[in-house]
Amino acid sequence: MSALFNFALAFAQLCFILAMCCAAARMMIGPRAQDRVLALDTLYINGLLTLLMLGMRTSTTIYFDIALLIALFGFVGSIALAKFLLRGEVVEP
Amino acid sequence: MKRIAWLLMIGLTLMWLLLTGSASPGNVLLGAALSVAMTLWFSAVRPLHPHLRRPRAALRLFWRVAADVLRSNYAVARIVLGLTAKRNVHAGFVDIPLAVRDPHALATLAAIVTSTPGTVWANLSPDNRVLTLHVLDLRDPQHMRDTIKHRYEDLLREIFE
Amino acid sequence: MSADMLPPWLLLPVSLLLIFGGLLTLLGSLGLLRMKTFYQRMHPPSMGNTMGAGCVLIASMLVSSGLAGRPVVHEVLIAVFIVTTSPITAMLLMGAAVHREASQREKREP
Amino acid sequence: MEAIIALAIGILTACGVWLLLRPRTFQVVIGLSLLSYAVNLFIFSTGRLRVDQPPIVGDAAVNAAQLADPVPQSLVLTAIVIGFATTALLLVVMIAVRGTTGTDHVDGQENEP
Amino acid sequence: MLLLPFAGSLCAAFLPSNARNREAWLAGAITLACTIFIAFQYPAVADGGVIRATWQWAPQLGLSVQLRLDGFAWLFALLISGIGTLVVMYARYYMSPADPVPRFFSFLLAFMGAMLGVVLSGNLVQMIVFWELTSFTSFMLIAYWYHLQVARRGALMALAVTAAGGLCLLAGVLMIGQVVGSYQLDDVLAAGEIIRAHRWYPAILVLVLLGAFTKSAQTPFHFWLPHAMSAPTPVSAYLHSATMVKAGVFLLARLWPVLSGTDLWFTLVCGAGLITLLLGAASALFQRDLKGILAYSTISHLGLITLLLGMNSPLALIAAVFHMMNHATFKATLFMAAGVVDHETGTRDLWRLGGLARVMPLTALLATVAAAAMAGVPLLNGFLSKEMFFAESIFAGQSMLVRVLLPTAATVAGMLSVAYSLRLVRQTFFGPLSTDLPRAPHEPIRWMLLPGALLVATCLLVGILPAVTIGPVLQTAAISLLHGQLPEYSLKLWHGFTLPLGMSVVALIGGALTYAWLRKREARTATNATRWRLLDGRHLFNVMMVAMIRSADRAVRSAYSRRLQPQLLVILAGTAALAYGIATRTPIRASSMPLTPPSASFALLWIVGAVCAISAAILAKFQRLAALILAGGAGLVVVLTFAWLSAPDLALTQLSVEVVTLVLLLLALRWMPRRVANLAYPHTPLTIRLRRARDLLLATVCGAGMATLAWLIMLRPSSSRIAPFFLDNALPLGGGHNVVNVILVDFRGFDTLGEITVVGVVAITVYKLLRRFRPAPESMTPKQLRSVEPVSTNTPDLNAVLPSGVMRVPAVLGRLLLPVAAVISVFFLLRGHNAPGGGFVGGLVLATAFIVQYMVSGTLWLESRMRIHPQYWISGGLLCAGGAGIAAWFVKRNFLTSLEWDAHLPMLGSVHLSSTLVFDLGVYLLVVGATTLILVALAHQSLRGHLQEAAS
Amino acid sequence: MNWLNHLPVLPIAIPLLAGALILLFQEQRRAIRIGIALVSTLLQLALAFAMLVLTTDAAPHFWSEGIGTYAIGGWPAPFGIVLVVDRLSALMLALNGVLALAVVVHSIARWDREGVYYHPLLQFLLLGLNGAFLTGDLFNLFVFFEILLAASYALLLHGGGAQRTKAALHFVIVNLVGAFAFLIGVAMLYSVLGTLNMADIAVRWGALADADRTVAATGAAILGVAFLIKAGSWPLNFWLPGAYAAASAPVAAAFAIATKVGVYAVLRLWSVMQTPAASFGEGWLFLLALATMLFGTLGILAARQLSRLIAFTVVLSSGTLLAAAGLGTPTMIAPALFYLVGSVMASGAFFMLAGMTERMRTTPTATSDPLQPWPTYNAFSVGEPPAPDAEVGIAIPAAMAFLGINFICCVLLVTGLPPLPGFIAKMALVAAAIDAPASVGVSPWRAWTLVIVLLLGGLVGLIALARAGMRLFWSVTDRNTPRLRVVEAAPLAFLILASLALSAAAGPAMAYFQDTAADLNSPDAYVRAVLGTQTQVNP
Repeated sequence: MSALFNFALAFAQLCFILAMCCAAARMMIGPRAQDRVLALDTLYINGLLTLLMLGMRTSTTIYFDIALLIALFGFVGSIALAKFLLRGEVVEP
Repeated sequence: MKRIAWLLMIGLTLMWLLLTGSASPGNVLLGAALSVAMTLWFSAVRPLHPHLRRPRAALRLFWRVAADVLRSNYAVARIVLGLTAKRNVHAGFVDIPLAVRDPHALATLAAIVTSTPGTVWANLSPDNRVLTLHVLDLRDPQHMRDTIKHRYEDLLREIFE
Repeated sequence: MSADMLPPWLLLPVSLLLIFGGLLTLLGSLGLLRMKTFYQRMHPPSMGNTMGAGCVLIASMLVSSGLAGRPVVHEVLIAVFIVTTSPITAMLLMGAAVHREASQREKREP
Repeated sequence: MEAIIALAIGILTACGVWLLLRPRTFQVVIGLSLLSYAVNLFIFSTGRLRVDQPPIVGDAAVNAAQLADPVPQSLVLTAIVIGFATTALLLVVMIAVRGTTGTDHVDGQENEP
Repeated sequence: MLLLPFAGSLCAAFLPSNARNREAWLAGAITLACTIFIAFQYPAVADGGVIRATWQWAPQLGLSVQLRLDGFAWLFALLISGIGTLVVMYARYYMSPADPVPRFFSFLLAFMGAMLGVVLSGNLVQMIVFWELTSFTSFMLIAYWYHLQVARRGALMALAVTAAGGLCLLAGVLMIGQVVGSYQLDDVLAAGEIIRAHRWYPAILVLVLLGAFTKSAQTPFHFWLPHAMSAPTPVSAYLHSATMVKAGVFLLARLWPVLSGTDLWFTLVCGAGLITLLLGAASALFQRDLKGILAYSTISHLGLITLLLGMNSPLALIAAVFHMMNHATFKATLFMAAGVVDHETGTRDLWRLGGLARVMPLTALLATVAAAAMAGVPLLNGFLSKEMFFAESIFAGQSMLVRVLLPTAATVAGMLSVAYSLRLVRQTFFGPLSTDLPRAPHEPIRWMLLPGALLVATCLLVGILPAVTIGPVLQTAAISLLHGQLPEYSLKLWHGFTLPLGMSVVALIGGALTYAWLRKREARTATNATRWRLLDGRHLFNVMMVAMIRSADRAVRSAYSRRLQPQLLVILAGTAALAYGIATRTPIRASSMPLTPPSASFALLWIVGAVCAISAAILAKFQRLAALILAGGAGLVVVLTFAWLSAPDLALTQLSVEVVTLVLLLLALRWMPRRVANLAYPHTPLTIRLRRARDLLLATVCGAGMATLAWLIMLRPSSSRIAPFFLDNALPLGGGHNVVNVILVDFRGFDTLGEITVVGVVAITVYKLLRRFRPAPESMTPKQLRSVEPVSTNTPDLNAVLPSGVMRVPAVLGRLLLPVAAVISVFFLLRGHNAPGGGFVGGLVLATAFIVQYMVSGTLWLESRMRIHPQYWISGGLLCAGGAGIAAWFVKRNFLTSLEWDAHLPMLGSVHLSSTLVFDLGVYLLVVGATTLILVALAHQSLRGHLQEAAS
Repeated sequence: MNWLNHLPVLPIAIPLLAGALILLFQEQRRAIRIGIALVSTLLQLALAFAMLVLTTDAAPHFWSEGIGTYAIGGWPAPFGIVLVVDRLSALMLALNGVLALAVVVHSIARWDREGVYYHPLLQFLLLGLNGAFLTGDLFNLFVFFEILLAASYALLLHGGGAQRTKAALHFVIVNLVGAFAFLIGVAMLYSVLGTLNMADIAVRWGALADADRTVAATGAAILGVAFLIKAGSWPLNFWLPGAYAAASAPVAAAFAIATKVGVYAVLRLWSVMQTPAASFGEGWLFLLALATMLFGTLGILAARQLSRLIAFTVVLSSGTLLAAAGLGTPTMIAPALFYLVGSVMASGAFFMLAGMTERMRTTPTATSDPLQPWPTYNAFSVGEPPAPDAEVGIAIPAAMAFLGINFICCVLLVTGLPPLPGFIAKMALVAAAIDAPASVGVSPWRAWTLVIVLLLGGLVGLIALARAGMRLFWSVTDRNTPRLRVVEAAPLAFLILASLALSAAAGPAMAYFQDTAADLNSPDAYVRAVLGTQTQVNP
């Protein structure tokens, strides 16, 4: 059973990383800025999940905090970019 | 005189307890103190507070949304995998007249819409009367409107207004 | 102790959840890669955001609860945060997309 | 693992150096941040690589040899922070130069061929 | 005694510039005092005695200040101070009221002091010190009338030449010091043989001679002297008669016992002297300028002295000394007379002057006598020394050639000197009275003539009764120079009909004839003069100067670039080459160490990273935003790597830094010019392609190098010596589970203190810089704002609870984030010691939350409701962290020692407090403050743009 | 408590706290800010001299062999960070203190009102310098380098203007690259030596296997590059003339010692590595140094603007020092140190002088135009500094005479003409170089080239400076006598007098320097003092 668990861990991790690859590819080809922003957002979420995988593998909670931080602030970059695209400046008067 | 945001305080204290993962009295006290301090400190920049009328309705809404999320995930997965090749998928915008006004209700609606794959919040008219969604698989707009209005909006108004 | 000496009745659902979540997330990103227009691309990743993340979080919750021997639910926070923050991104992105499409269009035929 | 990290360092360095030699300030900034990634990884790698053994000691006495070397980690932390600060400074100087000279060339004037 | 002149010069410098009399009296008093003082030292030195006064200076360097007064020095000192007195007296009346006298007298005194220092110093290095001082002060004196360009040129020339000589001399002296082992004059004088035997002797000799020749204007270094004539006449009278130019020959005479006596010496010194003698005399003959004649005659006389010194015979030495004195006396007189003429008539042009004897007889008389002395007319001192010179020239040489050459040359020189003396006197004072003079000449006041008169009197005295007047003095000098063994010589007017007498007669007559013959072709002398001018080095010098500067400029431009890219190229390439060169000196064997098993996922992860990095590098030029996003992706991959390789703290920190940096870059990007694909070059020219290829090559090399280094390092087992200590003691001694954090706040907390200082400094720098920031006009409002969508370019209303438009709903969610993030940041801060986190991460979290608020609700709205005072946060953070360090002092612990308190609170259990927590709190505060300051200062720029728009 | 125990850390703690305190006060409250800055600087000077005395074995029971150590946080030597005060450190500290006092006082006249946060930044600069001189830990040295760099970026930008900004951009970028080199070098050293403490490095360096030694040597070389960039050695110093010429007068004066930090680091490293061949000596350092000297000389000759010229003299002095170090003979070190002290004070004074003579031009240099206050003021509640007023304060009499005399002194100092210490130093250098082939067995041609370049540099410098001086003081074009206030004139005189005092006290000074050189040549005492101190590890 633990074999299944380990397989599941490895598999999920691989999935997430592959997902990151897709996102990176999208990020590279674009074609437009908003695509890249979206890809970055996705990249962050996948990174979060990868971290959770690591955490489960080592059965420690230390990676939880990193995941938490990504969940909390992974979007900041995205919205900053989006706002830049939308308004031309990140912070308006 | 602005009301104190009890909801926020409680939420923060809960969060603190979850984070630290211990419920010792000292910890509780510390968490509560922190929450109060932060709430008061930032009360100026959060001028309006939500107030839940019907918590039970909120619970109902939650289950409803969960179900929809499951369903739409399945649908979108099919689309991505191209299992719907026989039927051509056409995405499109749909305008939905809104009755709900409370900003938090709107925010919740936004969260719901966003977290159900297949629908994205595109635009809200400046007078918050018309909501524009982008739907991945738009079969008939009217059905979409009804879903939003009856499945979510009524409950939201029930909860927040 | 490490995670794989948890009782099987716990490990089985965990594994299934993991595999399922992994697949969903991968699908989502694939969709991001395969869809034609930007608006279509907006949708698939949210699968990862919701179900994928949800599954993995539940799994992780189970594991850590099993390890700790008591319910550990702080992964809920992550879910809450994701749900709270992703709308902002989505709205702004859509807004930006609409706006830029418009400006590009008017640039194309003034 | 070691090989991957080494390659990663190499690639990051190469990209950073290439951008560093470009004439536009923004390119230089991006290059410097890539280069700082490379350098951080390099410092980190001098502590050798350990998987899943973070230097967090439990109450029980641990075999120190198994845990990752904490010293490079603390060095990298300091390096990250300082790098962050200097990048911020560089950015601001960059836009100041852009504002005063009207160009984003690193020399403050276009002296291309 | 030596200090007196310097002190005088100092207080002279600060007298008001119109106080001529006071200045003059001061200077006169000082100089006179010196003279008398020196004069009274005579008995002590009369019979070879030496007065020494020594202070230790830097014994390790063999430096000591020693005043050493022997006969020769005494003689010179007397000369210097005596003539100094006269010159001061003369200058008092010469200088016009307009001139700023203080500078003049102060430098004059300083110069005199330096000169005295040269002659009195008993330590060669000390002598050089004063030597250079004379160069410098004379520079100031010559350039006294600095509004004249001529004066500046001449001064610079003099300075350059003499200073160069001085440096050569320095090198020579230092070599002597190496050879002898001491710089003390006595020791050096004692060590003559050693030096002459040493293999460095030629080098030493050449260097010393260079020094001496430049100073006393020997060919080919003579050219500076005539151009120094643009100085006020008293200066010329002083510098070129008694002092400055004599320093060189003084040095030669000083070191005569040490260096002389070899063929090399003979050839060099005699050669130089001979050439100078003839050349100077000849060109003196063709000068139009009164002072020009004197200058060249000085040169030629100096050549004569050098020539005498060059003949390796004691008698010649004595003759040289004798002639030094004589020359000093009559040349000073002549200069003064010239000065008088210049002063009274306003011109020094020989062709315009004439017949002044009628209007100023006394001056004429003095000048005539002095000139006669210069020409070597009997009954005058010049005659005696010249006789001795002739005599020596006969007996000096060994080889036949020299035997013939020297006397004839001497005679010719004599003739020439007679000729130009005649010319000088005749054309100035006799003949028809010239009419077209700028000023109506008349006899100057007596006081102006008195100095000259005194000197002429000395000439006569010495000339008529040498034995009684000059004899003993000369003897003293000679004794001190030759260490006693004195050759018998006689100072008599009449030696009987000897060859020297004949030579003088020939010289006299020949000179007269030459002059007469010259008169006839006066007209054509101009052309001749031009021919002579070729030998004058001024032109040469200027050309050299210009060429030097030009070439320097070119060299610098080639060895240096104001542009950045070459610099970076050099640095990187140099580093790479250096590392390669050293690393490949000995092959590094890859030691076999168990490697970490690779993982496919990790490889894939880094494929992502590589893709991001490379495409960022490619896109960074035209698609900045894309490059930014891609770099962010690479950053995320780095974060994951850290996490993967068990460095959670790094991952956390890197992550939060990533986010903040991204926002920063965006804020800055708004001010950058839009870049569109390059229009200037439809196809990139070859040069650029080559440059790109070069850069690519370098980049690849650097990357490969870094990769190899990392690989090699990771292949060898870890040899860390301090890590185990940290791992073992973090919990027992540091009181924390998270070793990294314990290192950061406790073991190596000092680093962290410094690091946060850097952050704070940078933050206030950013603010300081942006205060003066003026954005480029075209980027004042971004194009999106100018475009279709109605957005709030005008200031938003501050009472609205929610922003209007797109930001309405996001604002609701975003504001919810602030308190949450605040609590989380405190969480990170508090638990940092035991698990990943810490003050830095916490601070960044809070700062990010702040900036999110700025994003969702706008600057004005936010700041109208909530004030953040970042600089107080910064300062508070520093004080907090520093205070946590200092607190340890009060319990007698070292700086930054961690202190713990365990408090037991009722019903709360024990509370564990530690000073490291306070320290971390400081970090937290500072990071919050600094980051917010940076971000907000940037964010305010756009606000500023709006304000300026509103203003305009 | 016994403050003497904490002596080594005070030069770091004081400016830190002072800077932080000054930040608390508004710009308008100049009196307090200046007061704090002055007090802190004076304290640092006093402490530095106290240490100078202590390092001469004045209190052997207190500091054995005149080397004081201080374990930060009470952690023993190889593990924690240790501050070490040996003769070299104390010397540099004292020099820094003297210069700093002059700079602070000088800038009170007008410069500190050209922009905000002048005094705190200056304090932080001092903090960085003191720390760099004191620390005995390689990575800690990096941190202090960064502090002083960050502060110097800020100060370089002080006063604003396009010129400064452009110079600052290059300055920042180049130094960032230098910082990376530093980090890489440190990391490599750590990877094979497993320690960061310099004394420990000195110990373990000998016990390295060949392969490891190669890695370490490479690391050391890369580290050396970082130091050389800081020290302004050709060809790594293209940024230097621009930056120093652009900086405002007191800042440039303060920078005069900043380059010497690089030299200090090179010396320190050379001392602890103890095998010059491994890290520096193998010729390239000497050749680079010669190139630097030549470059500086040519630059002096070619420079058209006084401040630029002085910047090149800084290059020249750095080159001279490096050459002295690179010749690899202990006998050169003491004169080099003498030269260092002299040249730092000289260039400091010279920069100030240049700043004052700037104002002789009828058109004063445009410093910066006042901007309209913008919201950040009230947002951050930072007061607008009062506009610089040129006419307050007591003007000194005979300004021109004063400037002239000081100019002469500076020229004498820089070009190494008597009687100022420049001459003694140069003479000592030349003597040592002449002596070197015989005594230490350096290849003669090296020694002689050094001699020639030294003398040549002096001569050329003299000529160029004389020309500059003529252009400056004697060009009869329109020129107005500047009103010099005592506060800005006094520091200049102070520096000049200090250097005069140095040359007067050449004997004892030289003795001290020779001891310093001996210490550097055999770091045993250093190692013993650092690793021997078993400070109690607090429970």
